[in-house]
Amino acid sequence: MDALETFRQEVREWLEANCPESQRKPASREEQVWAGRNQTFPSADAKLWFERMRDKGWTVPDWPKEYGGGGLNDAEAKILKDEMKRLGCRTPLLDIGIWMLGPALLEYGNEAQKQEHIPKIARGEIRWCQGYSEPGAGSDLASLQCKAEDKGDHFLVNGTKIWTTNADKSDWIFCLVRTDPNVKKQEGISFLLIDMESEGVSASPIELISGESEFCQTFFDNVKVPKENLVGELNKGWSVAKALLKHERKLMSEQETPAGTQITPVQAALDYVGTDANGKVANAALRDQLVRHEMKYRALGLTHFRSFEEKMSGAGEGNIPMIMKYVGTECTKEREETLIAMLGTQGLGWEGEGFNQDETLATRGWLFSKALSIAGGSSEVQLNIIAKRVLGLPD
Amino acid sequence: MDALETFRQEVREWLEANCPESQRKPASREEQVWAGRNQTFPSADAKLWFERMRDKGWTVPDWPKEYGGGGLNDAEAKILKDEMKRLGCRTPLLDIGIWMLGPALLEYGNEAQKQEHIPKIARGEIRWCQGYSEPGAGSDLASLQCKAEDKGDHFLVNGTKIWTTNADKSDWIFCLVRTDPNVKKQEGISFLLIDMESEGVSASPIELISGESEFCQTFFDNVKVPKENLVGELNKGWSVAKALLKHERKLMSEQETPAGTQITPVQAALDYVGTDANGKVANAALRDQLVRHEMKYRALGLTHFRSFEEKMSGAGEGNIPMIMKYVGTECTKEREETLIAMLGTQGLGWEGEGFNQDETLATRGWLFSKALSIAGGSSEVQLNIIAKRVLGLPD
Amino acid sequence: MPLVLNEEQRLLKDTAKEFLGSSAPVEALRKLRDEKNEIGYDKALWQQMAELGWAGIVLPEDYDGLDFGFMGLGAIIEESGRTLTASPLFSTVVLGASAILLGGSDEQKQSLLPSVASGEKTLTLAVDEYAHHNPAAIALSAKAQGENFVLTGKKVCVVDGHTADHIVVAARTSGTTGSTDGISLFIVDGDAEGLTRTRRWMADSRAVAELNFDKVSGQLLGELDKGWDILDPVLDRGRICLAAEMLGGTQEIFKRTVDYLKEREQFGVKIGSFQALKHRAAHMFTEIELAKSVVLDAFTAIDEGRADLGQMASFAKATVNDLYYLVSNEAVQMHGGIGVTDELEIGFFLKRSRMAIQLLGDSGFHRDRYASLSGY
Amino acid sequence: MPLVLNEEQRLLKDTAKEFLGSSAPVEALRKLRDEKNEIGYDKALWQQMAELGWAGIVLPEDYDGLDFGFMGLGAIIEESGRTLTASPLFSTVVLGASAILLGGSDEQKQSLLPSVASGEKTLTLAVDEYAHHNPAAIALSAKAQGENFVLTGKKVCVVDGHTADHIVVAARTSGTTGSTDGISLFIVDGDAEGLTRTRRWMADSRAVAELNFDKVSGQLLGELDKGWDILDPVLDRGRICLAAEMLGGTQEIFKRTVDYLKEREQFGVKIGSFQALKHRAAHMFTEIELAKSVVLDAFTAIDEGRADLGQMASFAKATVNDLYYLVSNEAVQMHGGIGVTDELEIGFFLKRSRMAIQLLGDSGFHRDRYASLSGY
Repeated sequence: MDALETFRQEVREWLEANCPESQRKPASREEQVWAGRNQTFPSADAKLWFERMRDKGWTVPDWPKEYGGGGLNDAEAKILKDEMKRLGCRTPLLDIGIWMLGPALLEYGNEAQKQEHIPKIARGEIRWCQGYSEPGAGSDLASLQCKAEDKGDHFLVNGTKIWTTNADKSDWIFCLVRTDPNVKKQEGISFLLIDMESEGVSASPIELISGESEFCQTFFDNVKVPKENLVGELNKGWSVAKALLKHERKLMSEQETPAGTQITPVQAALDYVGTDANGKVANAALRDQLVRHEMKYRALGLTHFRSFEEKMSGAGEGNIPMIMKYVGTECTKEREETLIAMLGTQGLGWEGEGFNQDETLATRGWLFSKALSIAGGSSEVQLNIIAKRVLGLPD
Repeated sequence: MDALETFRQEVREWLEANCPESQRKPASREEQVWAGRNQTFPSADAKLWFERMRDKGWTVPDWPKEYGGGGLNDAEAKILKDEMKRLGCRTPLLDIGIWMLGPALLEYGNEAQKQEHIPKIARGEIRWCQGYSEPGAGSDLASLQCKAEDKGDHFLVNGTKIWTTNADKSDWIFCLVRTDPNVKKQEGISFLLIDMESEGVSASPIELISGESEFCQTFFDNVKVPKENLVGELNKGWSVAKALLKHERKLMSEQETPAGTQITPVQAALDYVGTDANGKVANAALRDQLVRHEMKYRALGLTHFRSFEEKMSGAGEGNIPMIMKYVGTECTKEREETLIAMLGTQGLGWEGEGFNQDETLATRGWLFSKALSIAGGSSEVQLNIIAKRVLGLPD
Repeated sequence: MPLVLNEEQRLLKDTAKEFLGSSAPVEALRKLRDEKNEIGYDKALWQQMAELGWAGIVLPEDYDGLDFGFMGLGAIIEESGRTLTASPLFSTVVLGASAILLGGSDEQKQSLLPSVASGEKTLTLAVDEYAHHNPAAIALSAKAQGENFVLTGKKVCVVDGHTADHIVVAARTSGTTGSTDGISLFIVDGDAEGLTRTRRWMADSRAVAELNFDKVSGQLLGELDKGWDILDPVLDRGRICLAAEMLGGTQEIFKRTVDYLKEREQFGVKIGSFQALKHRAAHMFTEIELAKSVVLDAFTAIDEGRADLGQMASFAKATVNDLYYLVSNEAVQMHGGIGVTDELEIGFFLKRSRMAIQLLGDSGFHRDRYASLSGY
Repeated sequence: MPLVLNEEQRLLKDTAKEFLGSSAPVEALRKLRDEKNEIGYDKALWQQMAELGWAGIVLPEDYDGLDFGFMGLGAIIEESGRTLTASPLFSTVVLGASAILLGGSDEQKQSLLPSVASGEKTLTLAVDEYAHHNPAAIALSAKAQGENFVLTGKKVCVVDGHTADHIVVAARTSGTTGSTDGISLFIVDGDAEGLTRTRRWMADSRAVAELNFDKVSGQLLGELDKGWDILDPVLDRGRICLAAEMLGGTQEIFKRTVDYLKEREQFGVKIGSFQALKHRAAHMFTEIELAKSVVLDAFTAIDEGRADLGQMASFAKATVNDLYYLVSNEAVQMHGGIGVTDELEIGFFLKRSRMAIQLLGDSGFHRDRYASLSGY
């Protein structure tokens, strides 16, 4: 048995022994465990599971051990992921600090910043949010206006950020700010970390078409930010941002049904459309729509896997990561559309009696999914990037 | 009974009395009657029918009587068209002079040009072809290079034209030529009529993917063209061309199955796919493809009709003509694809035994249809035009 | 088959545009939603609509109607699709009154239609029993009891079903679920004993209800077991009118999207200058123009009593279903971030589009039906 | 389920690319077409391919094969799709030899497979009888006569059917047309008495034949009435290999189209700078990447003997059918005028795409099959 197989065996045994039964099925929104100064847990099992994983560094399995990570290499991390999936283990800790800021700090942060922030992220002590987009900017992210003026010992930040996910529940925010308005727009941007408890910071939720309001608009009114919170060089924030965006796109490409409905399109078809004497979904057009989607969805999964294998083996052209934000989010939108089409009018319930939770979650999830191909680099921006970077088409 | 109804009655009676039975079903390619110096007829009936229509001016029903036309107004011309369709009467004479050059000459030609050319078109004495596109120009028509130099009493023409339909069988060609290379590209173009028998003109057929070669490349090598053959003002040929192009697009939007197969997609489905116990086309996906197309095709027909009614009544926004080249050619391509999909492998025969004429015509027609969304302003150019002229989107 | 509106119809359309734009814009629907209005529409507004003659617009003059034809009603409904106006126009005039008119005895017509025309009474039609439209799959049973019938079973997604004064109910009197034979129509009072009506809160904020029948008394409408002959053309009228509403909504969000493309700047230019967006917008425009022709021809099929009414209804509904789906998705995407906020009204259209797609048959249902009616 | 080629497979693919690119480019197919070559492929080329070991690549070593697996064969076939190479590789190795291997007795294998591996003999499989692939709809009958059977009926679109030395024929020995029970497989000699073979000239210039059987003697392959159990996996191998060929063709025309977009100028700029074309090209690229994963997984399903072989075959064929359709149409359109000339090779791919879509099942067939195999 090779080292990886031994590792797999160990992981499997550890998970079997340590993951409480209640943590072995998908978490509804209420059952999720998020980071935070005042962290709360939906259940004792969730707390136990979080603490056990945290103590092994497996909230962030592939981060260095010295900063509270698990120190696993890519292959080991994949094994842990596979084994958790096999057993149905929930993600023990959710935080944008884990998904986005941490990797950026590991690459661009100075030692003091790493020491200060990364272990807290790994241990779920701080909940982070992201301040990139602005009301006027949209896809043209680099045109951002929120400014940070150098005031000697601190920056003075004024402006506003939009689509700051859960800003009203977060402890810190990482932001792109304009530190030089007189140069090419990408060249005057810096990357700042800001404590949301600073004076002058406020966040107000934006209601979405799905009825949710996890996005906020965040305002900065003469906010003083210590100089040590600058990540990377002054006016070089765009490089950090690009690295981070790439990461965000990868995450979004892997995003599952957002609102957590438990019913699949196939199950919905069988239950809500019904089958004919041959066991075929009774409506031929819906059945064809369903199978088209199921193929696309499965192709996407295989392509994720192929990308991993190419990375591991060094084979292939390495283009897959460039397409996955576009393909993944479009496929998720299609999945949600397929699901509500199968559910019929039961997939369009909003609230109140007459609809079970899976049904209303399907409605909400469908509506929420519309944001996926807009946020984090719209599908149009992604296609531009593929045309330019992969196909080499001229500007 | 109003005047139009009386007219309809007369037309109907005349057609019943004068259109030979053999001319009351669609013409195969071999049965078509084309114009030309050395005109030939596939049958005595075809000749009779052509001559009767010619003598009434109904080869060009809405052209002025003084130039050999029928002198009908729009409503009367529509009645004649409807009645011919009702009886299944063939078009008595085919020529690009009728479809394109005639209307342009009526608008832009001087009296001498009208007198010289229009009656000959109406009477089928000259077969025309069109010389617009050039090998390097494509959609960017105005970049044409074929030049006509002013030599005092004549122009000296040098260059080449491509996609000159049936140039090898035509008597005259109308051309766009560059008469001033030193101004904005649209402003140095003139519209010339050239006798194909002039010294220095040659045409060689281009074989298409459909196996046909009705398109030619035409070469001009020091061809002398009399000055009186200039239509419109010198260097103002672009206006004539635009008017003509609009006309060409309208024609292309109305183009029926090009190669003249007699089998419809519905019939093909019934005959080649077969039906189940409920009389439904046996393959659900093919049936769905079929009905989608049939709806699109019918919608197109209704839209043609609506456009006519809007024009007659002065209602509506008059935008329909702007979309019909795009919609019509895309729909025809879809129709051909649908047809061969229904025919299965019998819709992919090329030649030889094993395939009846309808089948091979379907193959050829499918391949030929690919040119429709390229020629006469590609679909991409059409969408640009709609975006700009109809929607008012910025450049 | 006129495919343009005549002068009178155009005037009517202009009036509707003006009235609905000022009296019942999309904000009015937002208000109904935010205050969780149980009725689901504004009764005062409906009175005004009735005073404009809209409640009786297609009814014969004998029943105090204007006998103006469905083409005119369609023009109004198309405008109401632009404003997403909630009113009983569809449930009462298109569905309920059509059923009474096509199937009712003189007495039934006399007793109900004038009060519809005046705006006094509202009606609706109860057909579906599952999450997908399937009018032959009727299980709700009606059994004779003396002069009347008693109905037992369930109906879902009944438009304005919890407020209608009278409900035309499709029930099974013989045969088995799935058969078009053996269906009969009944008129049931909204406040009849044994009838439980529950408003359902849908994503589109419009009122539909679930109705539970426990031995509810109903009055036969039309012939016993032959209800399908009435139901089928009534549903077709409904499908065509719904298609008109959807076409109105589609045009409205398309217009808003094109306006946004002209106004929003990104990367220093108007986003409407990006060719990819231009082509998508231009393509949508062509699809809208095709759909307009189809819907107009479908209305002439009603007004001229054409034999291909069923085909045209399925043609129109399938066409507009797919169109509204496309354009609503593109409208959200092209509006970018603000497109997914509740503040922007595009979301209201997106939600309505999907509900309207489901009501009276999705595209698969109608393509199947169109093909069968066309003999393939 | 490896979704990347291993070192050996990559080498094989490179060899195939080089060999086919120089020995059998698209011009070779044009030549066969223009000279109306009756055979439909170049026999000398096939000998060279056999010498490279391709004829025996998936056969067990016992029969002089290389036992290299379908993943490797797929790599070769994908390359042959880029060059549109005409050869009996598909008919002989993929279809015919698979049938013998999966269904044959030791004697049958011993007598046929080594001569396949050497390139000496060609095989094929005759299944379809109509213009649409439908392997259960077999009417051609086989009746016992002494030791052997006699076959009567017709087969169409038999790949290389007029030249194959032996033909595996699916015939009905019991049951009715449409039933998968009662089908049996037979080996028939190409020159058997009563067999009439007629080459059909198709748009894609590749060789298929119509076979007419008039009491033709055939030798049973596998069990009587249980032929479906062999036929089904043989067809699946065929579908997956055909999908590989189609994927190769798709990538080739996509590459040529992108190259053209970079080189062709219109309105003073490269047409590849037009955003609408960029987005369409980028979208196609993503679809190609997805399809690659599917086809690779389908090959592992063959090589690993996975239970979901049927699903994977339908998944791959349906996916690549739709992809080749899309990309071939776009390739023609984006090449503009020259795209529709016979001079440009794009037309050869367009024609081949449609033929390959029809062979062994169009997308509707395979989506239906995939859904049924998936239980819905």
